[in-house]
Amino acid sequence: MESMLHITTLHYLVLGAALFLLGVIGVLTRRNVVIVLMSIELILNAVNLNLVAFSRMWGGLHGQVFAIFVITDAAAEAAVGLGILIAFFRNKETVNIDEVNLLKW
Amino acid sequence: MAPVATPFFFYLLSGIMLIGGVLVITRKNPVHSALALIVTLLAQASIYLMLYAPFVAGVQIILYAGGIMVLFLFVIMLVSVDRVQRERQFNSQWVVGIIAATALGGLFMAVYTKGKDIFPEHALPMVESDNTQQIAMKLYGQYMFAFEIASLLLLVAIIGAVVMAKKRI
Amino acid sequence: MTDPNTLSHLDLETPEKPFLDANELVINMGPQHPATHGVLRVILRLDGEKVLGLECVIGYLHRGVEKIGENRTYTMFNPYVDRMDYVAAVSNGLGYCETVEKLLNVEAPPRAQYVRVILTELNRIASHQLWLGTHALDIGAITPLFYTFRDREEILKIFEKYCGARLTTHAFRIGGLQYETYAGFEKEVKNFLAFFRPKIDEYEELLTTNRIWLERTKNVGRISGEDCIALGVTGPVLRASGVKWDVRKAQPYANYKNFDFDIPTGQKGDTYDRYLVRMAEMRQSVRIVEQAIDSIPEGPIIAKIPKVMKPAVGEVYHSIEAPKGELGYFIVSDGSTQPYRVRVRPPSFVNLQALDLMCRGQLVADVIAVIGTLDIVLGEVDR
Amino acid sequence: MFAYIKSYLSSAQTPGAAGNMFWVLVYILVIFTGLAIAVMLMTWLERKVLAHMQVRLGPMRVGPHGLLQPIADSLKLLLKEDIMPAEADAFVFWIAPFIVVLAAFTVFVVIPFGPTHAITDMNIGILFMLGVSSLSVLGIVMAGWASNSHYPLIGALRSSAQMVSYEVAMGLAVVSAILMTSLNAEGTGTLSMIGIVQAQLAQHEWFIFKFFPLGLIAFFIFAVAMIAETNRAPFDLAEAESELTAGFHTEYSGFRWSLFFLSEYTAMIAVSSIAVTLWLGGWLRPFPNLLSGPTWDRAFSLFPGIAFLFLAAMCFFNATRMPKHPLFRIQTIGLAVFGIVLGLIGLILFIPAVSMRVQDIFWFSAKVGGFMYLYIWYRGTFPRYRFDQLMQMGWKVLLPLGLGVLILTAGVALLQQKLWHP
Repeated sequence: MESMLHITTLHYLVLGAALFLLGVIGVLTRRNVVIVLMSIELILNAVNLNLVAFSRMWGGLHGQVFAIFVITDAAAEAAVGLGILIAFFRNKETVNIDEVNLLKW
Repeated sequence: MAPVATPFFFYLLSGIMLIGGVLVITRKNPVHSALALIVTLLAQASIYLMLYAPFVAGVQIILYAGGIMVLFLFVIMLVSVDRVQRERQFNSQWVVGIIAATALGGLFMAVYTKGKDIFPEHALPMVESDNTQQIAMKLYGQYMFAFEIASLLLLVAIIGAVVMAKKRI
Repeated sequence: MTDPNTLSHLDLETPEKPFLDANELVINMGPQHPATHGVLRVILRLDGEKVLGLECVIGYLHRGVEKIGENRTYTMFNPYVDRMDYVAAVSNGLGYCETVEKLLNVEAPPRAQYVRVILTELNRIASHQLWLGTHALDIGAITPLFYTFRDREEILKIFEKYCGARLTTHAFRIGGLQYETYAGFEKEVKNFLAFFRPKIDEYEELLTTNRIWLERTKNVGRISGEDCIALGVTGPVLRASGVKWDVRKAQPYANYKNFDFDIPTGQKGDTYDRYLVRMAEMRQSVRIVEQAIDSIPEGPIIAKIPKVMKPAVGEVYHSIEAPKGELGYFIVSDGSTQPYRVRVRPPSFVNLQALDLMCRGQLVADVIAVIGTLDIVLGEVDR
Repeated sequence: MFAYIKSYLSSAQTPGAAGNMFWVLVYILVIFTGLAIAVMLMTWLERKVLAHMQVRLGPMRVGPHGLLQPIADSLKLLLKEDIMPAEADAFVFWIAPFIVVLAAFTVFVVIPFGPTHAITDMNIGILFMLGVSSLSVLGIVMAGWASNSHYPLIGALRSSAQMVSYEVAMGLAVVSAILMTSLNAEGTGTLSMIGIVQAQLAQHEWFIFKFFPLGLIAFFIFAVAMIAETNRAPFDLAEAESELTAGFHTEYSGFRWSLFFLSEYTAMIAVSSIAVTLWLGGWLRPFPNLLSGPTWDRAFSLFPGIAFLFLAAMCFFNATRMPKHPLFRIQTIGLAVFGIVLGLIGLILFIPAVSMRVQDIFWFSAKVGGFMYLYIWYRGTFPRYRFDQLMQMGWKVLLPLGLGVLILTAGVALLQQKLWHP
């Protein structure tokens, strides 16, 4: 009980891990590309949470700076991903990711 | 001012985040997923505030909730969702996916139970007030190169997105 | 997908593969919509905000005016024509009366002609004022509407004093006028002219050099003179495209040949040019009324016409320059008291055909601007 | 308990920063009630001012000069049937107006009406404001999508694109103002709203006049972007009534529609407050440095009282001009009573202890009120921009201009530090 009430870095890490797992499950199981992309955002956020928690733990700001870089990366990823999605939708009239199989050998 | 009732808010916010995360990956309708994701992101911004990272929290709200999620919603509206909603929601390898994720979860559990002693009990003190200045100093000093690379990445992403999404260039 | 730029200028067919492209959005604008000036229904096919094509669905205000004409005597049909273009009822009446006079081979006495010209030109001003207010309102400038309606009121007051009605005036009778002008008519019209001349400048101050107005109207809804002629578009729309055609000059009716006025024209045929042309037309109308009001001759106001009109067998077409374009009446007489066939050539109906051509490749907001600039009245389109 | 309540009164901090939760609640209550009243007043003022610009009278029936019209309007809206389209996504349709309202109201947590008159002072104040106000676009997009109808969808697409694009230019303008806060001995700027105003006081200059014309241009960029952010004329494409009937809230009615309405006006007040805080010296009275000293302080603290007395005089004047018909007797008396109330408030404001404490709020509100008047004025005079022109203006004019101003401001600030104050 004591460990439950005293929030340590580990708590944040467990939360991050849980979020990460949710993201992974989403990426691996869903068909809808939009939701897959959102799951990737979940994963990135889990990473961010860890980075910020570590930054708090060590009292430095490197983790926060990296979190900002990750957010930048997420923005780029979302832009390109959604661009691809639109191009894909225009060609195949679907947003299901398992129908993207033209390159599958 | 020191945070009050930290455990209560931590469990509240993490509960919101996890419920939001579950909703993101289970909803049929992408708009509902996006709504759940927004809730998750906002809760996470609050957790950043609890971790003395106000600047990251602000960036999280502006960029994620105000920018990226709007982009998501925008695209969801452009691609019609009616048909997709009536179809199968999970792909054929969902069993494998769940197993892989469970394995990963087991790995995390193992790591955290084994290595939880290396984390110090008490976080180091941090000055809240000049967080923004310090981040700026880091960003434009030590991480200047990475910052430039990130801006280049964004430029490439802009061009890429335009090339992808435009019908005729 | 059909590229709007490669369409030949009269390729007005709906492109093939109508609603299959997933990026197309079909929007039904109207018949209940704030900017369609009545009950016009426009089916828009959009790519995002760009208009790929549109189709007008008309007939929501159809009252069978032409068919009614076949079942009424010549005199009885006169009030019905006012209900077509209810914004310019006097012009409609003038066109009908002159057509029947042509059929009967009579001519209205000079005094009647002068009063007719004065009232018609005042009505042209009123119609353009209403157009300006609603057009500006569509583009988002909400203030000019109230200015134009304030000033239009003065014209309507003159109408009301003259014939007792403000909108559907039934001002003229076959052969001349029913009523003598009221005492002080000249003075009131002169007062109005003095009052109104600075008002045109006021409207222009609000809009002509307004940056946003320029951006919203320049190069929007362009149509060339050839296309106008091919589609039969007349009136200010035609003149703004650079064709100097005005029935008042080309085939003078009433006594317009006695008056000195210019035909304002534009060059580019865009919405801004049409705006300028209509503003200039208001000034020209003021000029005509000024000349006419000073020289109303004395004399009878109605020609000698039989009580029961039985025109000789035959047919006649007569057209006048209504505020919206060439308004023509084609009447076939079988020698009885009722016309055998009445056909109206309403300018709004013909001008509306150009909507598709003018809107292709433009944006949704431009459709609103173009509908406004065509100055259609649905009562006249549907009759 | 009483001591706890009383302990704050002498503090020189905002209640949030002092950690006094009782006063935080009081402030929240006061600010949000004040906002509701301000929005009601604004609707009345907008209709009246617009009417007088358009040669008509505006509301005249409900109360003297239509003063009670907003109450009648809101009553009507609350009693109206709440219609939801059959094919609408019920949950999203339900929650969208609340998101918009929340976003609009939450912003007021950090807006400083005076050095201590704010709910709290955050060290990321301006970032928080921009972030939270950008959330309202989510509500708009959801409202448009959930209505399951074409016009709202187009309206939502338009407004989301518009708000996201103008946020960029807005952010650049804000950054150039924040740069100016760092022109002190330590070279440390601040993102705190109170800190920004205090920097203007310390630098003896409103930021709008700083590095003339750089501050003015940044202010101009912000002033344009904020109209686009709040979807007001001439950038009201999202709700262009002549094109999209009513844009994203076409399908909304009754109470939910009134939430959109409320949030629109609240957002207008919020962005005007940002502009006032960043460039126009926030709560500072005019010439705090040039005309300083206790005499001038005293003189300027008379202004709130004079303003209220002027309003009272207007009421009395109009009460005498009311028609003498018995039907208008109640209205005349009502107007006179209203004038008496205003006059009493004015007289109270002449008490030095009171006026010294509230004159910050008065100056802040007066500046925001100026912006509100501008909003109405724009609506009365400008036609509406087209969507592509709007985007062009945002990306091709305001964005480069903002970047240029930012770089120039930074350059001038550096030069100033290196050359003039080495």
